Amino acid sequence: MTALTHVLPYLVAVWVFLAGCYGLATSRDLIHAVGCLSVCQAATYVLLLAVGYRDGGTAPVFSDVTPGSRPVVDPVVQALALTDVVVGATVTALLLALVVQVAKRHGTVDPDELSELRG
Amino acid sequence: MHHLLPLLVAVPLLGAALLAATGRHLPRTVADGAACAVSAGSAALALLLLAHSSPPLTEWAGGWEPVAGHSVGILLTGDGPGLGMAALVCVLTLAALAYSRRSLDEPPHGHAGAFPALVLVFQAGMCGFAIAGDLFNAFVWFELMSVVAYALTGHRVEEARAVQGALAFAVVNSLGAYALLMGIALLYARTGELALARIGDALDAHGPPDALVLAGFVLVLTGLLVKAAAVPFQFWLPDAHAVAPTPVCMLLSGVMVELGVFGVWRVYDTVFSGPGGLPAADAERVLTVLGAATAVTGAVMCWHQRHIKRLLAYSTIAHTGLFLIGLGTLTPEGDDGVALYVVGHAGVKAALFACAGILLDRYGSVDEHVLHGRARPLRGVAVMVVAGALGLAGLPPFGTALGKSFAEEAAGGPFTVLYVLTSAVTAAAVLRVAARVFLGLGPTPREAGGEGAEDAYETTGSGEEPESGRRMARVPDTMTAVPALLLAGALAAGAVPGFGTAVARAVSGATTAGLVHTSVHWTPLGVGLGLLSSLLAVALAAVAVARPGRLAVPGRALPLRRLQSGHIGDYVAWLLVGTTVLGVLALPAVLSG
Amino acid sequence: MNGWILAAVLVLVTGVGATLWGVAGGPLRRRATAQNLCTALACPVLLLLAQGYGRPAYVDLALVLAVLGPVGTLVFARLLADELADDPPHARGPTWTAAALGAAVVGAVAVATGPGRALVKLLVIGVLLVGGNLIASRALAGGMQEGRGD
Amino acid sequence: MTETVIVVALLLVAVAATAAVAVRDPVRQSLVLAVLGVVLAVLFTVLQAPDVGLSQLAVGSALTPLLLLLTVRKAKRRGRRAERGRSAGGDGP
Amino acid sequence: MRLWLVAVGGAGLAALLVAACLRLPGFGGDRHPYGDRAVEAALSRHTANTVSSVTFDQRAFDTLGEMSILFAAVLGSVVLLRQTRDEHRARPEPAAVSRPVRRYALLVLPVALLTGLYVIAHGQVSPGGGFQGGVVAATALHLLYLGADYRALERLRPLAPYEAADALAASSYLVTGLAALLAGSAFLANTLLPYGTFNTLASAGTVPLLNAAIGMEVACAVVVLLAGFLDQAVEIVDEGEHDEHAEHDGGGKTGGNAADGGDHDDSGKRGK
Repeated sequence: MTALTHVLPYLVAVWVFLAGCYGLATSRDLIHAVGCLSVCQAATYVLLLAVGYRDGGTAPVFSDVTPGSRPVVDPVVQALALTDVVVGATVTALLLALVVQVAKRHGTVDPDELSELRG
Repeated sequence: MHHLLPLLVAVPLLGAALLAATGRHLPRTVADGAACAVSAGSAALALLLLAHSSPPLTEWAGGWEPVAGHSVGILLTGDGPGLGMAALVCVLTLAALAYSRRSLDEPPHGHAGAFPALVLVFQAGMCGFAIAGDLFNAFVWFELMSVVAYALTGHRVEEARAVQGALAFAVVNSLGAYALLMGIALLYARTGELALARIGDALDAHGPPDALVLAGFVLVLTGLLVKAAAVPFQFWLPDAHAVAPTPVCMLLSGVMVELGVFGVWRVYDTVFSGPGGLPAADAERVLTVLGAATAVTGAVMCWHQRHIKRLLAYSTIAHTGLFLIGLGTLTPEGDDGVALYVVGHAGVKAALFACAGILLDRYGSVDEHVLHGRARPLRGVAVMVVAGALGLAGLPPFGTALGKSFAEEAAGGPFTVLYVLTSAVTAAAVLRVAARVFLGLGPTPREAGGEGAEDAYETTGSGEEPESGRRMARVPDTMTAVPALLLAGALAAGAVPGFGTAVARAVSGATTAGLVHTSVHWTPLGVGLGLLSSLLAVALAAVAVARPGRLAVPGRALPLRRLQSGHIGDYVAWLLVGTTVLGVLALPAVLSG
Repeated sequence: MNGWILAAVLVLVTGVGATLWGVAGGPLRRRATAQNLCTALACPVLLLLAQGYGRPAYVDLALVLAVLGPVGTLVFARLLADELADDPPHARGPTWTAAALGAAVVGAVAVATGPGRALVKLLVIGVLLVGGNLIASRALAGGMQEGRGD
Repeated sequence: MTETVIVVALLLVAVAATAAVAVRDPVRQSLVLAVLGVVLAVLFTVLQAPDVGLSQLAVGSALTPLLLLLTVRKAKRRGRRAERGRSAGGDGP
Repeated sequence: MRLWLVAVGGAGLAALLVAACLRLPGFGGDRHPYGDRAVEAALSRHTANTVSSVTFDQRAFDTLGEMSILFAAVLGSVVLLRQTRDEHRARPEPAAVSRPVRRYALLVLPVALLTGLYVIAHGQVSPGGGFQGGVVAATALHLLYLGADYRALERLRPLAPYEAADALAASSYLVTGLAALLAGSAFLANTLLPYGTFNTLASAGTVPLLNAAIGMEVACAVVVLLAGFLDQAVEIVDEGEHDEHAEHDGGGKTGGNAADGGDHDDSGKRGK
């Protein structure tokens, strides 16, 4: 049990990242591709938070526990991840805005039909 | 003095925020003028800080000075290379803003401040990346400059190609950024630190490199090399640079791509160069192999383009390859040479893009065949394009020539040949364009319309819309003055005695703490090689113009051109392959360790 | 051993796992219903976890989910109204089960908390959770538009 | 017990992410992504990161699906129009 | 060809990452030097929520960057989703939403807004903060679109002030940072205000200020962002699209004359 659980979170992060990459590479729809990109992004959060976890720890928020009474997990990775979640959503929105324009100008959101830029 | 470092970021950001807040009510000239003033102010600040950068400035953001060697704050590093890049960014942004005042279409109603504000945020992001001394902070600014670059690339939303190129750019670079973040997480797991120097120390304390260090190295490098457009991560670059508005192209090709190279240098030098990082031999292998592949690919593709902006984009790829080879020597001479080369290249490439922009605005096309002989009246622009081409070739006394001679001497052996050939081929392509477009030399291409007869794997330049909204009757003075000044700057970088040595001192102040001083000056061999590649470029261009059939064999480069398919899925697949290649190239470090 | 967390695991495995299975395949109506049920079930899970870890501060998560979960479902109901109108989902059984579960969990946690400000917050969550999900599921079933509702 | 709940949440995230990639239709994918967001929030909670979980809930439950669906709606309308134009013109490839 | 590339690249990357995972310190390990230092630093500044302390105090410079990304993404989306020359606006038909849904929306709207504000305000004490609360508050506003119709939302949401407030919130973050610099300390240093009493709203020095600035920025940013998408999806149509547009928008219609062509607004409301 423990041998597996000690690497399982990292493996899940890797799996999610690779799955997102696969979806992105084989996507037939740009909106779907943007969704896959946000899956890749979720993998980075999972990895970051898994790295910061401490056995038996609790959140480093001392509104309802006394400081020092319980071990706490790493707050730094949480800060890194939490800003990135919201920012990631707005970046997704920017990508979707580009997709909207692609749909308008090309009349399709299938990457296979976009063949203007090559060579 | 060191307290002023964060202002490099804060000033342009504040300018952008105020412009965005008031942009709705400002007339366009005021908005543009304000943006130029902010950009000029931060350029002055960057130069001032650069003058005081020896010994390197360090600043802990938020005043979190280290206690017992450890801090919880963010380190900003104001050393020679960092501040030098920041100064380059500021100067080039100023040039781009000055150029865009007359070139861009009237902004949509109510968005007068949006374009200059975005450019200022772009500047802030690039400056922040240049002075970041903290891995996650570097990631944040990296992401900021990427996000702004996507928006700026797709700025001309009426154009089908612009939005497609911007989307490919955005998807590939976002994925690269996530790879970088994964790498940061892995390194944090091992070391528990985020400041670059601390990570390096902690890796050294841990012992010889293992699979974790390798993966961290590969992932971090993937993110940075995507930005630097190294093979096989380069596919997004021509798609994006060919369609972005001209002032944005100047920034993208002039400094943003080079910042990727700078990031590789910074990260390797501070994090992975110790005993716990990657041995020098492996880093050398990774950088030189990728650099050589990039240089060759860029040069070949550059030669086969007829879309002028795309041609320039490929020449940027070729030169990035040369930068990577120079860095791959891991010697102070290589670093100095590349630093100077980057400065010279920024001036030359931005000037060339500006000239291409003039063509687009004046004639509504950037296709070499369509424009054949049509630009005869633009003599001044013709002189600038030829000068820029010779600058790319490395004709002394351009700054590119001085930097190149140093880098190629440091690389030595077969790489010298590669340097000469790559710079000659990219310059020859530009000279060919100049001869055909401005002088009307050579036979008129048969299918001047550019439609129908083109082979399937070609992007013509005839579908572009002038950025000014309509074709200009005459070229405004600012649009010609900007490239002229940029070229003059590139020339001065090589011609002004002492500039090269100053650059070298700034670089060595960061790497060897000023212990090793290399003096950079012209050597007979360097001048000779520079002249050789210029002559080669002229000869190649002459043959290409006189006998178009002889050199432009479309069949031979077709497999390479087919790879550039314009398909986002392909680009992502190549990105995955690229990480694997990086891993394989660096693998011996782990196996031996 | 912590009973609250055990309960959370049970709800997570049976409830959320089932909705995940539901959303991954099948016709659109099944997926939309599963999405609605997922938020309805995750909210009690968060409450149970907050109680299990002994961290009343975690209750804020449940509050936000109780507010925004039904909003998310309304988004789907509104923007997919055309598709869903042809084939409206009816899932009274699971919906009422989820609502009952939510009410039960809120009740249990409320008893454990005792009177005070925290209790008020819990009750607000309970009302929002149960009411929101019933409304959302009704909207999915065609109740979004005037005249078409049941 | 805390370990079990972490493992369960991790597996749910892995399954949800796989489903989000495997579902190719963007409308259905946005439904799966909404569920993925909620499951991720639960995972973040059990990893003792309530701040991140709150972020994820705020973004994943309503905002992202709304953006995705609005994009789909706009793109679909365009696509249908282009299709009609092509069939009406008769000279499509 | 692409599948082969994905297979090769994916396998290589997977092997590399799995090998790396096996060398990572075990999940739940006890060694977090930076984290432990951050907790101490947060307590020394009377900040109960360590994560907020890291976000808005210790690594506030990072947050400046993240905020700028948000700002740039919104500015970029506004530029990308602008109404182009070949498009015009058509007023959507008012949608008739059934009474329970409408009642629910109008009832929950203030509750959700309050929740958002609560989450922002308690950032330095309990889980939450500007990023999370801002999104909740902005989403709450869009209940008007879901529960009533687009016109109702537009009435409550004149876009110009939101765009300006977005930029001003970003400026105020920067100004707070610069004020510390002018006061003789470092940029974004948390030295301007007293640190207050631990675990109360008035604690942690400038953290609540920066938190509020971010909250406002995020809320306005999301509103502006969604406005761009809603405009595109509901209002902006190009020539020849109008007939089809009518049958689609608003989600549901009671029927009747759908294609009400007389309701164009070519000048664009945003211009005024």
